Amino acid sequence: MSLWEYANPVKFLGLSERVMPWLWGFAAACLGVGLIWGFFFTPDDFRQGSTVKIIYLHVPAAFMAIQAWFMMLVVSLIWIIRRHHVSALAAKAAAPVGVVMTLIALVTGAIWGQPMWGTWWAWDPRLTSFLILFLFYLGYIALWEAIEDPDTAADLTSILCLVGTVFAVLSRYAVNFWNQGLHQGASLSLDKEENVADVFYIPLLVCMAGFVLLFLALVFYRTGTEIRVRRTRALIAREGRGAAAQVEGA
Amino acid sequence: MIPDLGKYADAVLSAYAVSIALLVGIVALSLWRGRRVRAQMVEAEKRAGRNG
Amino acid sequence: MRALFLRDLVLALRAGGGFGLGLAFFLIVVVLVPFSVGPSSELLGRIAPGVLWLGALLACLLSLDRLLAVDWEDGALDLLATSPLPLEGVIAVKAAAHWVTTGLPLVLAAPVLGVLLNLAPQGYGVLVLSLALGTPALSMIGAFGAALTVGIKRGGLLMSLLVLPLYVPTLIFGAEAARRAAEGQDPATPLLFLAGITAGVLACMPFAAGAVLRVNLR
Amino acid sequence: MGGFCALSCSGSDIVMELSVTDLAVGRGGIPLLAGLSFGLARGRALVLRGPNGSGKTTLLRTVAGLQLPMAGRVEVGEDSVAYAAHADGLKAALSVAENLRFWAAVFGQSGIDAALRAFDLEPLAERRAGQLSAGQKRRLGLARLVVTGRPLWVLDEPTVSLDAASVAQFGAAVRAHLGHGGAALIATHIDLGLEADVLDVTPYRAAADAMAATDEAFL
Repeated sequence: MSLWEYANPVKFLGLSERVMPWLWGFAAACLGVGLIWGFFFTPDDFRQGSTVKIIYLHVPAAFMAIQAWFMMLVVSLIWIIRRHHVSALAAKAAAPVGVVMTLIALVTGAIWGQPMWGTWWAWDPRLTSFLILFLFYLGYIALWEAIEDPDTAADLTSILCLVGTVFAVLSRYAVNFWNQGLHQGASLSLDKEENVADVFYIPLLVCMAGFVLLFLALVFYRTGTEIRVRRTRALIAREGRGAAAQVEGA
Repeated sequence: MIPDLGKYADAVLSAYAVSIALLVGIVALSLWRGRRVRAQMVEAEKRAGRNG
Repeated sequence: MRALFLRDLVLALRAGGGFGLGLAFFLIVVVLVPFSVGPSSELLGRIAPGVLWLGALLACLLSLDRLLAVDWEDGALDLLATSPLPLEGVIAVKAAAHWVTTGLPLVLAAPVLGVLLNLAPQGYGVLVLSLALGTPALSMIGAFGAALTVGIKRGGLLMSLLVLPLYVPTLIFGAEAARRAAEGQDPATPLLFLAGITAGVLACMPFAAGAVLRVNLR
Repeated sequence: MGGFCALSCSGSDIVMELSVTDLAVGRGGIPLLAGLSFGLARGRALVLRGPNGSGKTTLLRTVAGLQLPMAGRVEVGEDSVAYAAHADGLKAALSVAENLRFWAAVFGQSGIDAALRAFDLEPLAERRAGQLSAGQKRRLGLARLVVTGRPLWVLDEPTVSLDAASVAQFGAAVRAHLGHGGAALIATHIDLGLEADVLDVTPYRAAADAMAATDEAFL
C-alpha cells in the first residue's frame, strides 16, 4: 500500500467517495459549532468591542488562502516530477477555493479595519500581500482556462505556480520593506500570545479546523469533478475523433 | 437571540453575511458543476457501452 | 547567439516598432499625469519617481506580446528550436534585445521626462541607476510571460495579468530607491535589493522560460 | 528494424541517418499514427504520402524533435536534422542575403553563395524578403536548408507555391544533397523526380480505440 496508489484516477474517486461524507460532515459540524460559539457565546474585547467576532472568519480564511496556494505548489511539483494527472487536477480544483478564501480574508479585513483603523483599506503590508496573492490566483486560473490541451495547461500552470511562489514571497518582503503597516503581528501562534485569551482562542481553533475540513472536502469534490471531465473527454474522443475538444464545462 | 453587538453591529453582521455567502457560493457552484459533469459522464459511458 | 541578438535589433529598427513606440508611450504617459493630478509642481515633484517607474514598466509591457509571437507565427521559433542554440539561450538573447530596444531608451529618456515632472535635482542619478538596474529584470520576466502565452490567440491581455504581479518586487524597490534619493535619503538598501532581484531573475528565469517554451512548442 | 527497412537499407553496413522503431505519434493527446518503423540511410530519400490530417506533419515534427513520441523510438544523430515546414520563418524586413546569413550563423556555418546559387536567388539577394513572391519566398525557405549544413532534411510539403521550373530546381537541390551523403524525409503529393522510396502512412493510422497516453488513465 503506497500513497501513490491514489494517484490513479479511479482509485482516487473510490477513496474520495469513502472519505467525502466524513469530510463534509465534520466540516459542517466544526464550522457550525465554531461560528455559533464565536458569534453568540464569546465576550466582546475590551478594546475592539464586538468586532473581535470577525476573527473567527478572518483568521481561518487568511490561513487557508496561504495554505491553498502552498498545497497547489506541492501538487504542482508532484505533477512536474511524477506526472500524476490527479495531482495536476487537484491544483486546478484548489485554485478557485483559494480565491474565495483570499476574498473572505480581504473583505472581512476591510470591514474590520473600518471601525478599528477608521479606513476600509490601508496599504498595509499584510493587506497588500493578500491583494497580490489574489492577483496571482486570478492569473493562475486564467491560464488554466486559456489553454485547451489539458497536459500543456497542467505543465504551464505548474511552472507558473512555482515562479509565482518565489515572487509572492519576494513581494511579501518587498511590501514589508515598503510600508511598516498598521496590522497587528500574527495574533495566533502555537504558544498563544497573550493578546488572544482562551475564551477567543478555543472557538477560533474550532473554526480553523472547520475551514481546513471544508477546504479538503471542496478540493476532493472538485478534483473528482475534474477527473470526470477528463474521463468524459476521453470517452468522447474514443467515440469519434475531433469531437474531443468540446466537452461542456471543461 | 442575537447578542448585543453594540455600535459595531453593522460591521460584524456584514462580515458574517459576506463570508457565509461566499462560502455557500463556492460550495453551491462546485456541487452544481459536479452534478452536471457527472451526468455528462454517465451519458458518455452509456453511449460507449452501447457501441463497444 | 550573437546573430540572433543582432537580427532582433535590426528587426526592431527596421520595423519601427521597437525604439520608437515604447519611448513615445512613455512620453505620453508622463505628459498625461499632470493633466490627471493637476499642475502643482510640489505634488508632481513628490510623485515623479513613482510615475517615471510606472511609465517605464508599462512601456516595457507594451512591446512584450510581440517578443515571441512574431517568431511563433512565421515558424522561426520552430526552426530555432531545431537549431543548435539552446532555447534558454534564445529566450535570454531575445530578452536582452528587448531590453536594448525598449528598456535602454527608457533609462536614457527618464531624466528628460523627470524635468517635466519637476523631479528634485538630487534624484536624477539614482533614478537612472535604479531604472538601469531594474529594467533588465522587467524584460526577462516579460519574456517568461511571453513564453507562457505564446500559443494562445489574443494572449496579450492574459500576459499582462500574469506578468504584472511578477513585477511587484522590482517596482517597489526601484521606485523606493528613486523616491528616497529625491527626498535626500540614502537609497543604498533598496538599490541593493533591486540589484539582487535582477541578478536572481537573470540567472533563473531563462530556465523557467525555456521549459515553458518547450512545452508550448510540442 | 521494421518491415520498411528492407526497402531503404539494402545492406547492413550502411550508415543510418535516421531509424524509427515502433513509433506512435499524436497531437493534442490524440494518437494519429502508430506502429511506424523505418530507416533512412545516407544518400537516400524517403517520401511520405497520405491524405490530409493523416499525421504526416506530426510525424515530421516528432522526427525533428519538436514533440515527443507517444511511444517507440526515434534515433537520429545529435544536431543532424534541418526542419522546414509550411512557415518559413523569414523576416520580411530583412533582405534575402541577410535572412540566409542569419540562419547560417545560427547553425554555425558561413557562406551563403552555394545556397543562393542552388535556388537561383542571386539576382534577388539584396531584395527585402517582404517583397518576394510566394514562390520566391518558398525558394528562400528551402535555401535555408542548404546553409544549415545538416545531413538530414525533414521537409513538410516543400513544393507548395512552387512552379514547375522551381520544383525541378528543388529536386536538383535535394539530389545534390543526397549526392553529398545527406538524407531527406519529405512529405509531398507531387513527383519530385527523385529516386526515392515511398511510404504511405495510411495503414499506420492509429486504431480508433487506441487511447491517448494522456487520457487512458481515465478510462
